[in-house]
Amino acid sequence: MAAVDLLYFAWVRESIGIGHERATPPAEVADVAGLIDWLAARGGGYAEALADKTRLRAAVDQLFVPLDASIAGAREIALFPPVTGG
Amino acid sequence: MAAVDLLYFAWVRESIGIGHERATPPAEVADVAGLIDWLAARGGGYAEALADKTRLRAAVDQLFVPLDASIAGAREIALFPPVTGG
Amino acid sequence: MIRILVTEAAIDLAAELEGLERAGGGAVASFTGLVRDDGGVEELFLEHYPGATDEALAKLAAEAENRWSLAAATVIHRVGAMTPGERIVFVGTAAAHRSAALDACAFLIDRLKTDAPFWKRETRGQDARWVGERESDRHAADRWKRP
Amino acid sequence: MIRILVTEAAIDLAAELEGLERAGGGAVASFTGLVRDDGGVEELFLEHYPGATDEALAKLAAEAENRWSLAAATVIHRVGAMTPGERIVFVGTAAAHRSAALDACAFLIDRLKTDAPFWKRETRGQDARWVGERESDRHAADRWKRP
Repeated sequence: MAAVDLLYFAWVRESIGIGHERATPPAEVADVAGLIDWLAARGGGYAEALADKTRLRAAVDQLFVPLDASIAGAREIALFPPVTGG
Repeated sequence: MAAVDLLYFAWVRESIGIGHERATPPAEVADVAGLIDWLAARGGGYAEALADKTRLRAAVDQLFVPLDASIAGAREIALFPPVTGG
Repeated sequence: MIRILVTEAAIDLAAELEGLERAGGGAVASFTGLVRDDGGVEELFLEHYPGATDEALAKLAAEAENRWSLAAATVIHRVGAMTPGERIVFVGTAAAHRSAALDACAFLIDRLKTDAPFWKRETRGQDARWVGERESDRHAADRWKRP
Repeated sequence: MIRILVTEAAIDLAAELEGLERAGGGAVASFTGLVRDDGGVEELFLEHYPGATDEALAKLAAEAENRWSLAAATVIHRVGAMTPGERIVFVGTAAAHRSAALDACAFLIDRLKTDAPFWKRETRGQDARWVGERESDRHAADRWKRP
């Protein structure tokens, strides 16, 4: 697939060490969960932040989606913990 | 019974023409409904204001009561339309 | 901390809310009722039962404070003559949790409508008329009754 | 009339409420959330998802406006660093009927808690920790789902 903007928030951002990067996932990465596994395989802060998917939420092109949502054609994917505003 | 303070509010007050008076109902007037009938029998604004009991509410010694509440020992009885504050 | 006020003076919203915020609950809810124009109303006159009003409002506030463990509750009702746009009534609550503050606020305004001795008279030109009871207000108040 | 604001500046409660009052509904409800001390919190930091926050709040406000026929809805959320006692969030609604204003206000704050991309980090001394999801918030948001 094409290059995509990846955004990280809260402790996901802190563990990974950056809030934004561009990446080009391999074609076999089809959904958000697959993207998470692909990023976690980088090890280090990625592995630490992304090990437990039950603690993660995602947005594709700024819409909240479940982790089995397709990322085909996505321009921006955000990974973060459950929201705690208000 | 002893003399009692009678208070009237809103259109009950306007029809009767006064907001406060002291009166001594006869012994056979036992409840609020009886008091209303006794006052209505005075005619004029009293009759006009007090003819339809479904439009009236009452308080005895500043507590809202149904019209069949006793007035024995009451010091202050108020007659008024349903409240419309807020 | 309960604050009850029946007054002819304008309601100072900012001051009242800051008082509630200082109570330390973390969650503050408020309701403000304003005089409506409603087909050309020029004046709204609020009559009340002076001896009984404060007590009726204090009783409602105490019930709310108790039922929702409030940090603070404020109920203010204007009396006398007002014009459209003015604040008639203010209810504010402070609590540790938002649902307590919100529910208690709704309870207070719903019950005030049926339990506190106030009467409204609207004046449109030469026509002055007393506002009638609203069935919907009784239903709103009833939903707070507990089994 | 919908007003959405995500800001590092303090929330001016009086100005916001006056704006809602001018919308002409007659009934104005508000909810304010404050930073709580909660066992020695010195700083609360609010992070958000800049591209998505405004839209998430505007979507909720439009849903509320539509569902309750609101005259106005305002949602303001602070971001950045705050200290206990400061206002984090303000939700205000104006409507012709009090139940619409009150219900829409409760809806907005309940749904904001689960649907808007904000994250809280509390600092106590040397210890900074991200606040965890609250199960009760999900239940509160769920009650607004319609069949």
